[in-house]
Amino acid sequence: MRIEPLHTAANVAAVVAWGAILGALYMVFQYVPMERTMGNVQRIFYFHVPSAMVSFLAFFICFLASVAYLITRRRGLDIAAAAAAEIGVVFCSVVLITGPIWAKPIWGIWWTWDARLTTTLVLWLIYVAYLMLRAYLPEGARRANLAAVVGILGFLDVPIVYMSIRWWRTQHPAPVIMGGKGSGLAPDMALTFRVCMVAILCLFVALLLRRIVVELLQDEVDHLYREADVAPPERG
Amino acid sequence: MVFLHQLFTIFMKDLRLEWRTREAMSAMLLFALLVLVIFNFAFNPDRELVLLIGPGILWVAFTFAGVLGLNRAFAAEQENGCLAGVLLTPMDRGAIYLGKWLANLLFTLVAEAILLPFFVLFFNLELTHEIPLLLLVCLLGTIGFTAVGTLLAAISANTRLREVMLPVLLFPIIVPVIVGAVESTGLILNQQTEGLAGFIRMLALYDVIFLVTSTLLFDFVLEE
Amino acid sequence: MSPDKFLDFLFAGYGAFWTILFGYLGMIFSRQRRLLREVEELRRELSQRKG
Amino acid sequence: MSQAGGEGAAYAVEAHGVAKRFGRITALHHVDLDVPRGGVTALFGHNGAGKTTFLRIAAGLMRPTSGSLRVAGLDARKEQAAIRGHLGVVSHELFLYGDLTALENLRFYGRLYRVADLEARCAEVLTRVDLIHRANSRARHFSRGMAQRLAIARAFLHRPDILLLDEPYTGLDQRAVATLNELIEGFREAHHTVLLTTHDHHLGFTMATDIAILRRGEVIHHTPAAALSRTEFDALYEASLQ
Repeated sequence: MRIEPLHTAANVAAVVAWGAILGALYMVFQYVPMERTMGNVQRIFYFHVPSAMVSFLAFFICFLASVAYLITRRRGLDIAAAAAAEIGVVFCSVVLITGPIWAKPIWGIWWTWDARLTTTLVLWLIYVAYLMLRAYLPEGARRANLAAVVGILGFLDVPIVYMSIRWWRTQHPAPVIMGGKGSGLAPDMALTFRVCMVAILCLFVALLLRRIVVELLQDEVDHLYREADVAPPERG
Repeated sequence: MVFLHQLFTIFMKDLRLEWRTREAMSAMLLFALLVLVIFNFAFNPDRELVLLIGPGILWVAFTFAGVLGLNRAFAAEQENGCLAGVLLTPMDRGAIYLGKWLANLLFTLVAEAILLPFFVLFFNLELTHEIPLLLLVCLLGTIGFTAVGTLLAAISANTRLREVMLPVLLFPIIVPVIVGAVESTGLILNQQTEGLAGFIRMLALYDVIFLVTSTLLFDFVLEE
Repeated sequence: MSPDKFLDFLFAGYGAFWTILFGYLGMIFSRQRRLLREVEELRRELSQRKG
Repeated sequence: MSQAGGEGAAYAVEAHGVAKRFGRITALHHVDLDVPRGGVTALFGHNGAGKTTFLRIAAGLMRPTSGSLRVAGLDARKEQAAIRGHLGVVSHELFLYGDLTALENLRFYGRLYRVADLEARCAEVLTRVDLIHRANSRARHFSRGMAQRLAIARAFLHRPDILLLDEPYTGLDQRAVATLNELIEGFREAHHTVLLTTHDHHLGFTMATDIAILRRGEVIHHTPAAALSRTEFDALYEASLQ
């Protein structure tokens, strides 16, 4: 795969993403009125929920790339899976940190072990383990195979985790949570939400492309070290 | 027939190795026993508390012991490159997975069978007609976590720090098994039947899904 | 609690978002800079050897 | 399985454009090599030339990224299981379970290879490598040389007709060398095939009927050994190191 076109694409995506994010910030802090019951803190919602959706999308891409990798054995798909998982973990971290910050003033608690929260946490743990596995394996086709297997297994686990926690929760009644998601969002709020969704999506695409470019650069460097017959320096 | 013969050959080899060294078994038993003892000190539970936290303690002991056993399972295969030796023979990859899984399952079940009386004894439980159901839950839960565990042990055996890597990979993925097993055990100990069937069905479903997926994915773990 | 009191939480939330994002961006770009430098050095060395 | 499947083919191993790469990392560039049946082919090359990678691909432990490979006349992509019965492999890894006895190790592998007369064959093989008196000791308690002889016994237990040897002489003691030489000699007499890799050009040259030199993942010379004098060979070998 050539780096140059991807490099350009990553730059273009970055510009678009910054524009979209600025627009989204304007919408969130200027355009949209304050929500009546939750107050200003509700504005977290506009970045929190799209981050959650994008992290889930990232893990889904990791799953698809892993399956495709095992069929075709192309290094490009291995890179895509790794990059998607990493960025998925970044957005998932955002979700797990902004979530409690939003929840505390509204629900009075930082955290509750309900199905959605618990599944998000388990998802984060699975993909952190995935990244750790990659870090501890020597690079090459072997690592790609093993990581792909975990990428597939981890994703298949998600619906089962969600189901099991839901059953579990019906046994232990959780604190009553008021309408978490944007049920019956006012039109200007819905518009703001949609703008934020697009902005976070652009950010995701930009990060994904950048991460792929860096991984390709790493391959190039490894290749050049072999060409030059020099041992690469030890990296922490 | 050939497949079953291969599977059985792998299974018997693992049994023989374990019988020789008794490494996995002694580590599992001692560790799980320690978990039971330490938790007893940590909570100093009375009768009611035991019914509440007992199931969790039991499954922490089982799964942590299981991880020790799983880590051993591929240590012997790594020594002298034995796994490559097995791969040189005209055998089905699936038979390797199922043979090793059955061996792990047996070791873990034996360890659990020894631990269960200690659990009842230490926490002064009175069990009679609940026992068959409890054994069913132990069987289903253990099938679930050893099925994924065998596959992940084969993966983590390739890494440095494999002793750390296996639990890090395994525990998030077996959350449904732990939830299902702990809840079912709790319901059984409290002599409640409501909701029990749902959890047992969930455990069984998990077992089927992950046995099938792991068998299919195992090929890719071995291949270079 | 008055809605204004929630402003702390609002800023904390967006603060967390930007910290994570910039932390991650910092990580990738420092790696990219290092790799680009290595590529350049190695290419120069290889061409010197040939020439 | 079709043991007879490959009897007719003129070459034991036919590799055309076999390559192993992943992204920008190339382990094996492009190998064309026909290993004639009934000979001893020695594959030379310095470390990193791709000898071991090629042997692992031929043994079916690694799958090639591209190219076509036939072993014992069978297509390596489709008939891997049938090929495995034809191959015996000795490498620096011993493939032995330390806590099984010599006999149990052989029985285990024999069952997987589906050796018909297993007990008799194990005894016969153990006698040939002179370990019958230690049949019931654990492999862990063997000296390095004895373990290597057991590994050699394991490799020809199932009566393979192609022997793949990866640096077989490194670290062998005198008796293990003798055992290995007998095995190779036996293969030659039975018109079976031996493919071995080595960087010991002295030893390799004396026993080979065919010589191939691998450099940077490509075969740069492949000739019958008789066509080369010792000095010509040495010159070629030196050149390949450049």
